[in-house]
Amino acid sequence: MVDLSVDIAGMRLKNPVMPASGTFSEDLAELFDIECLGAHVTKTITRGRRDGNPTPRVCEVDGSMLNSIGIPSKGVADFLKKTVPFYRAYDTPLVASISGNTTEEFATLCREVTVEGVDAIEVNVSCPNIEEDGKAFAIRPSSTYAVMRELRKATHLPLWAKLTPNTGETSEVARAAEEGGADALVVANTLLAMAIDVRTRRPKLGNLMGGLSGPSLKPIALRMAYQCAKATRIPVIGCGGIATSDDVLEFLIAGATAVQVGTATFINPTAMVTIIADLERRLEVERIASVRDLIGTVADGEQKAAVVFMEAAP
Amino acid sequence: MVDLSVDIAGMRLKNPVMPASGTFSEDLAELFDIECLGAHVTKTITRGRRDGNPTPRVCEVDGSMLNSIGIPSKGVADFLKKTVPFYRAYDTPLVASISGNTTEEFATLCREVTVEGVDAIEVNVSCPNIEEDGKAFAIRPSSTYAVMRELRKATHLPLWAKLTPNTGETSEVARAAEEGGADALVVANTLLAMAIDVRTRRPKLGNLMGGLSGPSLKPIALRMAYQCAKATRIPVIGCGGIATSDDVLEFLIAGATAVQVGTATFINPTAMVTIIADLERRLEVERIASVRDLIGTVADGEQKAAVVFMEAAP
Amino acid sequence: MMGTLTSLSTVRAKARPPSVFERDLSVVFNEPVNGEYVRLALAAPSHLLERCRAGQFFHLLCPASGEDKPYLRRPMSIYGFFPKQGELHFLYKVTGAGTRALSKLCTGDSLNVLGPLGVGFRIEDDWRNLVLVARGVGLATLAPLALEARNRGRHLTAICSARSHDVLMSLDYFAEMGAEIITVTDADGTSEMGNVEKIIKRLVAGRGVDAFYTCGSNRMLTLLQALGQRYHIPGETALEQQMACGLGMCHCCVRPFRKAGALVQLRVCREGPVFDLQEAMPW
Amino acid sequence: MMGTLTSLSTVRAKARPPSVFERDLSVVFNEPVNGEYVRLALAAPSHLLERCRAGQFFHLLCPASGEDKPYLRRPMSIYGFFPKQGELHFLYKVTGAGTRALSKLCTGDSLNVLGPLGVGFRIEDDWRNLVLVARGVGLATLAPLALEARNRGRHLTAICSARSHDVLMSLDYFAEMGAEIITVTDADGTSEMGNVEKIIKRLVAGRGVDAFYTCGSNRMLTLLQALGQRYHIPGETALEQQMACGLGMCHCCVRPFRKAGALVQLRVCREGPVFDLQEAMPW
Ligand SMILES: Cc1cc2nc3c(=O)[nH]c(=O)nc-3n(C[C@H](O)[C@H](O)[C@H](O)COP(=O)(O)OP(=O)(O)OC[C@H]3O[C@@H](n4cnc5c(N)ncnc54)[C@H](O)[C@@H]3O)c2cc1C
Ligand SMILES: Cc1cc2nc3c(=O)[nH]c(=O)nc-3n(C[C@H](O)[C@H](O)[C@H](O)COP(=O)(O)OP(=O)(O)OC[C@H]3O[C@@H](n4cnc5c(N)ncnc54)[C@H](O)[C@@H]3O)c2cc1C
Ligand SMILES: Cc1cc2nc3c(=O)[nH]c(=O)nc-3n(C[C@H](O)[C@H](O)[C@H](O)COP(=O)(O)O)c2cc1C
Ligand SMILES: Cc1cc2nc3c(=O)[nH]c(=O)nc-3n(C[C@H](O)[C@H](O)[C@H](O)COP(=O)(O)O)c2cc1C
Ligand code: FES
Ligand code: FES
Repeated sequence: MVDLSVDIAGMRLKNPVMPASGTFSEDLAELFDIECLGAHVTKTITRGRRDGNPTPRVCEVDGSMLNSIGIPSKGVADFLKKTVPFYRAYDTPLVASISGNTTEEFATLCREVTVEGVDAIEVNVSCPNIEEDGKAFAIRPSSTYAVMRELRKATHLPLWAKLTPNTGETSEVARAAEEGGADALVVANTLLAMAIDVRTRRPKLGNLMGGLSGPSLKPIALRMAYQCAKATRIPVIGCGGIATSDDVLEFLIAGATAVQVGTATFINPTAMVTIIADLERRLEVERIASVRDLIGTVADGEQKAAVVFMEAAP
Repeated sequence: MVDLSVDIAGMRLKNPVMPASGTFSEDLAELFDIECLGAHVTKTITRGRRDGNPTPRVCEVDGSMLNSIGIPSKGVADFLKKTVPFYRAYDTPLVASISGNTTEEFATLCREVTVEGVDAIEVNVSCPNIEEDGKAFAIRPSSTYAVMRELRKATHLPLWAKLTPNTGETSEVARAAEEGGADALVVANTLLAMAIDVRTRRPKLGNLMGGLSGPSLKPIALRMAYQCAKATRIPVIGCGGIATSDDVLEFLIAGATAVQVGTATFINPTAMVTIIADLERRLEVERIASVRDLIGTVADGEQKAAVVFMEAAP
Repeated sequence: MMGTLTSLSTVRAKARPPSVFERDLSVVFNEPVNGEYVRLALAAPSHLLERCRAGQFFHLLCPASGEDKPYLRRPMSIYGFFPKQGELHFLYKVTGAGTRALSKLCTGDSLNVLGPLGVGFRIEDDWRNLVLVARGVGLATLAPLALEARNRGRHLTAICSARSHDVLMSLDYFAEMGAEIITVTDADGTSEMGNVEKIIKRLVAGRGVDAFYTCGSNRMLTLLQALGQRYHIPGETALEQQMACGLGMCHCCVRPFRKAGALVQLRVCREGPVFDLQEAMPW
Repeated sequence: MMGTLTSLSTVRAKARPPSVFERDLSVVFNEPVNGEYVRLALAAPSHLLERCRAGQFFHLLCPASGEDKPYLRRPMSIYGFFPKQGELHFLYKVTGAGTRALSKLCTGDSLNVLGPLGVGFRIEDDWRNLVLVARGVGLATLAPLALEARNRGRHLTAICSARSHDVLMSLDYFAEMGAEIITVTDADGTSEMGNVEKIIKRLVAGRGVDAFYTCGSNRMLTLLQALGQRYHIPGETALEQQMACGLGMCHCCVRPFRKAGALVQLRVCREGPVFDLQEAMPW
């Protein structure tokens, strides 16, 4: 028997595989017993109601997808009334993903979702900070630190900061999140991208731009997960293009403690079930007692010293 | 007859298709007559000799590739003695790509390659700036502006600034390059990424990290090309994952004036020849008189006003 | 975490058997119907077929084929479900990478399907006389309604519209199901809205109409909405939208609907693809 | 731009006919040789085959197949080139996505190849007695040397090493080319370096050796380097490296070589894949 369990900032997960925010909901319980997952992560909510972006909200690009959903939300009241009770039927920890456009709104929501039944809060700091120039909090270390510090005051629950790949300062942002009080980092959200229908000359997304997710994102998210694991002492949860147990191993070896599976679930709704089973089998075959023995075991030898330099000169 | 010619800062190209730096060399002339290309762009050189990075320098990722060549260079003397004369046998304009780790070194090299036979200089500002923290010049607007201003003083030739996707401030960096004196923008270089062999637990690249290029990069580079075209008044040369005439149309419609083809040439060495022929046929069929009629014709309607906001909330 | 505390008060979704299936099914045939449309039959187990309803859809994992490498699944209406023969049918138009790849499937090949998904057509107990108005690929979605109508002993009139007679599909299918068929075409000039309106008014005046069904044409939708309001006849329409998950998780597939004076965004894959005729918005 | 000025002084590369071909070739056969290796024959035009030399390679665009979607081309040594039959042969080991996809090709399928690429083996005019030492997939690279040796009337001794007799390949091929064959295996204990050294020393003492050739084994390379230095026998080795372009453009495929006391980086695809025995570095 191999041990798949991992520890994220004091929270024990029975295995390191959980869904990514926005790619999972109660609906998936119609396909399989979602109790098998390491955690349940809900779609990001905002305090008030929001409709989200114009359609089309999704388009396909070479082997991956773009989305511009735009965080439609029924608001915090609906979340507390319907979503939290649904997941209380499960032993699996519940992670609530939240977002806000100002620090105050963000912190208030953080306080509001600090309720029984919620085990950790994932803060989607990849959303725009309208108090500055509209760029996402997590694009800059300074705004990351500022918002995390306020969120930290708002809850006693573990805080997971979800970072964005739309930055040139991944390590610095990771450190700022840690210093601001994050208990873990989720690495990463989607990458800003675009596609145009050359026949109609119209953007393929109603919102003009959207976020790239799926296999194309994997090597970028893996690089970020590695950087974050090196830059901080808090656990990193890898996310981006993960679709197989090999992908999970790659992230664990790079330094991630757990992973989130997003787009792969759209292609194979039972992807996470398969991944967990394959992971267990792989560890048995390779006689690895615990999945924790893999974390951060990348043979980066002499190379790791030069990471910053490398960042700039591929 | 359709007109494929475009104008980049006063330089007439017979068509908008040219190779991307580092993915083209004299060797390709063994396969087809490279006179058919819009321009010839050489591999980035540094002033002195450099060996480049440890091997393996390339690996495959899902439908794309990573490289960590690291700008090996025979130095400027060899470039002037061998490379420039080779291309003087062609009428096609020659674009010399250069790089330096300090502003001074960069500017000196810029002066040195300002010779007869070189028609424009592409400045690879995606290389590390060792005078600051080792991050690429083009990650921040301030360092982009600073280096461009010095390069501008060093030459009378058109200066093309080649930007990096490893930034959260594409529009700002583009504007900084324009203000610093760039005559055109090449958008973009490779995106920092990583891959690990899960069997050996070793990074797949000898340099640990490397740059993502190929189809996965396309939606990101397209978004950047659109942002740069909106943010500045200088021509944008799109680059990233372009492999077909449809890809070229997508970039032109997004606002690019010309394009560079990189990795696609590794897969199909005659890709550029095919693209140019297909482009001509497409224009004929759709009765578009000039390729210039396509530039920036994306139907972005009311959406474009909200670009900054969108950047952060896919 | 709080499991023991709350499991008494909430019915755990996990206790229920799966109501949606993800399965590899084998191709029975995959044959062109005319130059544009292809009919695909898959061998399916009866427990899956028994869950199918007219108006529901499956999300198909189209395999890569040559240059075509579709990534996302493709939504496709159930064209027919036959528990006795053990067959699930689709009728699709070859438009892009996904359907092109689909059209390359040969007998015996396997295809991964996810479904049945979404909410199908309603047939209220007192709806005796049904009228469907279909055009183009909308036929694929409406056809199984004829099957259900027959099974439940309702009278169905199918008004089938097309560019010309040779691309009019499914007439045999409707005939077999005992539906009354009225064909209109662009070639004849019979498909224009004024004429269709006349035909429907005649039906209303004749045996009467208890419900309208439509799919695939904006102009038909607008016409039926007007006639429905005028004669107080309820109805339903099936709608399309780009999808990612097909299961209700991603919120990609929303469309706006008029509900109690306000516009609400509903998911085509979950609250639809069949919606109330009057609540739907022309696009 | 400066064309008119300079075109007189420089020979334009574009004036020359292409020396490298990118072509779709059709599969004649693609058959397993043993559990690990597959032999592939492609129908090729003679003008292409006439440009081939032993030691050169082709860059193959392996088609997607099922889950395997190789993106980059895969380098593969020429195993045989037969202008009269119009065939180009490869011998490959199934290792990953690319070669797995390759192994699925059927007779009549088409495969896009790029080549011939790189620099092949030298056979100087005064090299009469050639010795090749091959192991594993190195055989694929060295085999056509036997063809060239026969064509040029040289004597070739092929020392073939393998795990066991049943995975020893190409013996027939060598025999057909009139080569003298010496086999050594791990199973027999004959493949260890001490024994191979003894065999080579016997050849040196006997009819003499004018050149060594090897590929695919670090230990063999080291041994031949030592023997070459001791007896002043020149030699060549073929090397491998990860490649992208295969044409010399990308500088992915470099390896370090000893040249005039310094280490220089040379491109395996361009300056190689065949290099001077003494300049090569064991890896
Ligand atoms: C509920 C539902 C039922 C449908 N039933 C049928 C049917 O029975 N027969 C039929 O021929 N078609 C049907 N369609 C449309 C069908 O899904 C599209 O034609 C198909 O997805 C096109 O895929 P493609 O790769 O060939 O085309 P592409 O244009 O290359 O597709 C690109 C992307 O756009 C999406 N897309 C393109 N057209 C549509 C569309 N009309 N609706 C939703 N997404 C689209 C694709 O799924 C894909 O993600 C239905 C759509 C929906 C939403
Ligand atoms: C000049 C040259 C000649 C060769 N000749 C032969 C031959 O005749 N027969 C034969 O079986 N093999 C030969 N090889 C090795 C062959 O190229 C690899 O086995 C093959 O590329 C593996 O691809 P894959 O997708 O099956 O394996 P994967 O391991 O999935 O390949 C992943 C990537 O690594 C590269 N790669 C893997 N192994 C090697 C290698 N040894 N050398 C270079 N790149 C590699 C692949 O090209 C691909 O880009 C040769 C290599 C070179 C450089
Ligand atoms: C349709 C869709 C909706 C998403 N919604 C959210 C969201 O609400 N909050 C969030 O933090 N991330 C959201 N994401 C990002 C994912 O959680 C994940 O970070 C990203 O998709 C990368 O992982 P993947 O490649 O496995 O999908 C969404 C992604 C997709 C594709
Ligand atoms: C092997 C390789 C080497 C490269 N070398 C350089 C270089 O020397 N200078 C440079 O500016 N860009 C270099 N690039 C980046 C390309 O010019 C191009 O910006 C990038 O690959 C994206 O385009 P693509 O997806 O079409 O390849 C290199 C890319 C590759 C793949
Ligand atoms: S397609 Fe995902 S919610 Fe409808
Ligand atoms: S593979 Fe590109 S230079 Fe050798």
